[in-house]
Amino acid sequence: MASEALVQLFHVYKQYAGEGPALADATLEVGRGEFVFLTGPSGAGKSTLLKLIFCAEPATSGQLLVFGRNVAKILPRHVPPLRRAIGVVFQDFKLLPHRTVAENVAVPLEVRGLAPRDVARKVAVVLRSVGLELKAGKFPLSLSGGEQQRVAVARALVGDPALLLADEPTGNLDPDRTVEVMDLIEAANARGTTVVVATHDRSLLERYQRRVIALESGRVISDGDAFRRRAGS
Amino acid sequence: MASEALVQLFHVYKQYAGEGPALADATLEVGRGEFVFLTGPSGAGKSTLLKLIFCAEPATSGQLLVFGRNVAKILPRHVPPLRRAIGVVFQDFKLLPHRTVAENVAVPLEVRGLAPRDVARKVAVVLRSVGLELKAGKFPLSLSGGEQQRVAVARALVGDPALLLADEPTGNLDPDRTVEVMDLIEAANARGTTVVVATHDRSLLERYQRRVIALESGRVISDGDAFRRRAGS
Amino acid sequence: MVLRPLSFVRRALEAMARGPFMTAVAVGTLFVALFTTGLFAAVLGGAERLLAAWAGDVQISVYLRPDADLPAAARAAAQLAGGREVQAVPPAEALRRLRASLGPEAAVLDGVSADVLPASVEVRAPGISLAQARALAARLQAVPGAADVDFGNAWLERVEVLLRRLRWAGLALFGVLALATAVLVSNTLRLGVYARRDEIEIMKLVGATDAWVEAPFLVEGVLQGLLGGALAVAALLGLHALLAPRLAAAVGVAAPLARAEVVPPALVLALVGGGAALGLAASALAVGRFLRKP
Amino acid sequence: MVLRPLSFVRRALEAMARGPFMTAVAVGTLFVALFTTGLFAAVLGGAERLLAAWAGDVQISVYLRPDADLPAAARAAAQLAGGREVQAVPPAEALRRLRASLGPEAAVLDGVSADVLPASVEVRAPGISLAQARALAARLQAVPGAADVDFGNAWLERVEVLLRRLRWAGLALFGVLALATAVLVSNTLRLGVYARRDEIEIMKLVGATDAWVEAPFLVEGVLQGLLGGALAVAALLGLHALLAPRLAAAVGVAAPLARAEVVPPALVLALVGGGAALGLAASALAVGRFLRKP
Ligand SMILES: Nc1ncnc2c1ncn2[C@@H]1O[C@H](COP(=O)(O)OP(=O)(O)OP(=O)(O)O)[C@@H](O)[C@H]1O
Ligand SMILES: Nc1ncnc2c1ncn2[C@@H]1O[C@H](COP(=O)(O)OP(=O)(O)OP(=O)(O)O)[C@@H](O)[C@H]1O
Ligand SMILES: [Mg+2]
Ligand SMILES: [Mg+2]
Repeated sequence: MASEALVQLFHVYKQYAGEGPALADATLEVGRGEFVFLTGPSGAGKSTLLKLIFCAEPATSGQLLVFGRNVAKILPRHVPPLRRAIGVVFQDFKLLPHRTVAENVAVPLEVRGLAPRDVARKVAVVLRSVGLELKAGKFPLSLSGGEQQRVAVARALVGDPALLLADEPTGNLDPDRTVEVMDLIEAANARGTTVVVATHDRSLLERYQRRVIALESGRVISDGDAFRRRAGS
Repeated sequence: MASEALVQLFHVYKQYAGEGPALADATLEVGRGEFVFLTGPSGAGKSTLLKLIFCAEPATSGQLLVFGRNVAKILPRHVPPLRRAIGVVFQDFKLLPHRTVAENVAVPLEVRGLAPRDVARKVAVVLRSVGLELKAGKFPLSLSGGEQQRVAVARALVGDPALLLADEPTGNLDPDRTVEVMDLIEAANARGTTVVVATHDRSLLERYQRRVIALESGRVISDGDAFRRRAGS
Repeated sequence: MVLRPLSFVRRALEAMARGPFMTAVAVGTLFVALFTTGLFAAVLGGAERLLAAWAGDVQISVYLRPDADLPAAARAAAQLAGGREVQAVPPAEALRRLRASLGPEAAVLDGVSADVLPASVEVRAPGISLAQARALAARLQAVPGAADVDFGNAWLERVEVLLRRLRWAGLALFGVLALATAVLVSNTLRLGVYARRDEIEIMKLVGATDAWVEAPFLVEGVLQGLLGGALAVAALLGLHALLAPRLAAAVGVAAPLARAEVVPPALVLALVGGGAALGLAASALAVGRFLRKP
Repeated sequence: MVLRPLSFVRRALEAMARGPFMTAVAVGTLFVALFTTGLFAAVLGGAERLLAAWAGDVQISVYLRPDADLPAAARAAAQLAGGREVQAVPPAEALRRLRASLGPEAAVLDGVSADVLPASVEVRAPGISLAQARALAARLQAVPGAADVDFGNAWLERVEVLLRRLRWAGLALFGVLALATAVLVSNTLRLGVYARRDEIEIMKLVGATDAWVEAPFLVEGVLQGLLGGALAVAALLGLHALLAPRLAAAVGVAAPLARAEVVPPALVLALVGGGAALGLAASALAVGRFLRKP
């Protein structure tokens, strides 16, 4: 499916001030249209890798190309357009507490300057797809944990991004909801979105036989076309 | 193991303003020393039930006894002593962002007026038990999601509470860490702490054969001594 | 990306409605600060005019040459003084007054004939400023037969010096107050932005440009400034309506207390415009602080 | 539960260290507000004393009876006036001065003999207050042969009225300023607490009592108030040290500009104590708002 590379890392290191390396000598490639799982124990560097990709953190050294652009040397004014092409499900959701669910989901569209009518239509569609059409007018803090997580997923998907980075997008969801959300992400992938999902959930890796990149202590310890390799551990 | 009831609900309803009931006609009992799982789909009312128990929300109707005290009619000044006997792992962690990990974990002890020396000792022990001894001086926002979750678990356990309410305490943990944390909670239970764990993770229910209370749309739909009942669904 | 200026105003209004507490605090702070500054300016100006008016309860004496025609001079003076109270003072009256003013030394005048004193015309001009008094005195030089024009100069000069010093002290204090106002208001708006730094961060993470994030804050700052300034003006006008009649009665002069004098359009403009500028500058500084972070 | 008062101070200091931005804004706001208020008070007091001193560049004339002994009276006056400049004015000198002062009307004095004027003793008392001038004049009644004691009363009375009015205007403005200061400072501290409302909520959720949550905020408010007040006092003293010499030179009187007069201990206490009280009250109000929520 993939030929052109959308994300390329060459010997990327990331060291937070006063810490050991969170990412060490990471080299990998994600092709356009791919669906990749990122796994590894707590603190392995999964979120850090995703943060580097959407320029929330700078790499300490190494080369990191996103959409063919070297983001190690990216100018501040080139960051917003890049981020607008990426949908992110944050591990801690990062919802705006004083905006309704619908307003939260609308932000990526408003940022792009879409007309209010189009925004409303798209938001309604995506909220229905995550089963939150009845919560559109509620505030995030009055939602259950799983509902908040689905709002985060909806916000990431609403703009039909070229690249979707989902950090533990089902950690607060029951098995049925998990399958629903993962099916949504698969559907986006089928429409052409490149997907990277960071997760601990082995059942996901087993159910969706996709390429799995495993990190440990910041290093890529395996990169296989499916879950086979880890099944033994 | 259990005889005396620590938590008793009789026909408890909880309705948030402008919503359908989050909890409807809930009647159940948790005995002293018990270990109970609370499960159910996203939005079923698990977190709401826990919030009622530690008086973060008032019940709309019904009777709710905690430690034999009717918390439906509790005076504001009786709430803090009650909460000090309860350890809570919040679904969204609720860590203080401007305090270090050690300071966060110390709060429940400081609130009790423990001497600084005792506080430091207990904090060090519990942080070691969740594998975060090296992160004691870090701030929560510079931790990975799983590390934050373990800080939340450490804070709940540090005071050796009579009752532990853990809301999805392993949602951000890899399988190995999950087992470690659950073993900690089991150990606390063995020392006499009554435990209620809300979770979606079926593998937990299977691994730890304990009483499982299942909620759906705010109603208790099953209450069994182990996971048997749900295994078929 | 399409920039929609109107959407910024909409977003600013939404933000204000969303955070009524912060909005109230910001507008309240702007109001209090601008009101105090405006009150200070109004009182300063008013006091100066009042003092001038009161000190300038001016009596101008036009001393005539011995050969002058007193009634004719009085008529000319009345014309030149434009309807003010004019009194002809013949030598006998002048002597009487001099005697009264000398007090214990009046004995020197015993046996003095009134004829040695010049006749004069006195013009009373209550409530005019020093400058006006001077101008009027200059005009009165044209009275036929006028030898010398005198307006209670020693006293007036002294008052003038006093007023000048007061004005400087007042202006210096006003400067400090205006500066303090600016600092306090910008501190408050800065805290308001600070409380919303998470929001700023999240919007940037989903692809917002700095300008897109910043614009509503600036609009908000301007709106809050306008609102605070308008409230300050309203309060000043209210206070004026309440106090001016009593004050005028107590002081005995009304003209310098007229609304257009105490709260002149320039002050209204300064308060509303200054409020808006302050709100804008403070917001820009505050948001900049959080935007320019990595 | 053991309450540890010292732990509250420790926690307050920790909180201030943890949020240096908020602390800086709070202390800065208190400083600016208290400094402005204090400056206003100091200038008000200083201006009043200066004006009084300057207006009171008093010259007291003791008119003697015709039979009095001028040199003896002068000696007595010098003693009563306690070392002030005393000048004996014989009738001839008095006539010369009167002539000079009459200006265009001096003609009335032509041919008048000096003997009709009383001799007098003049006491110059630069820089004394009106009250002091009055007291001195009363004492000088005791000069042997004194008929009448006169101190430039007309002018002084007028100045006295002026000063009284200025004082009222100044006090009214000062009241508004102090109130505004209190409002602005409490707004700022309130926003500071607002930014930490999550912290308050979390601490209550893990079992903290209201008092336990509140105490460090109160301590913090007091500490910030003390700090802001101390800084304001320091700034006032610095400004005084800088300006007083120049001002004294410009105005010609130094005594009313002495440090203990301009920044008296009462003002220092009012600023530091007022800052602390303000910090305490504002914090208590602000925390109460968030604690009393369900
Ligand atoms: N503060 C609130 N105000 C209004 N509605 C609320 C509030 N908290 C929860 N709800 C609603 O009550 C219902 C139950 O929420 P609750 O958080 O108890 O679910 P949950 O079982 O914990 O779900 P999850 O597994 O997703 O965390 C949900 O529909 C939620 O939207
Ligand atoms: N902002 C930061 N400052 C300092 N250290 C950080 C920061 N963010 C992450 N770290 C550290 O870097 C390491 C990797 O963190 P990361 O969040 O990438 O882990 P993760 O794989 O996402 O873990 P989890 O599964 O628990 O979310 C951790 O040890 C963490 O403490
Ligand atoms: Mg992570
Ligand atoms: Mg929940």
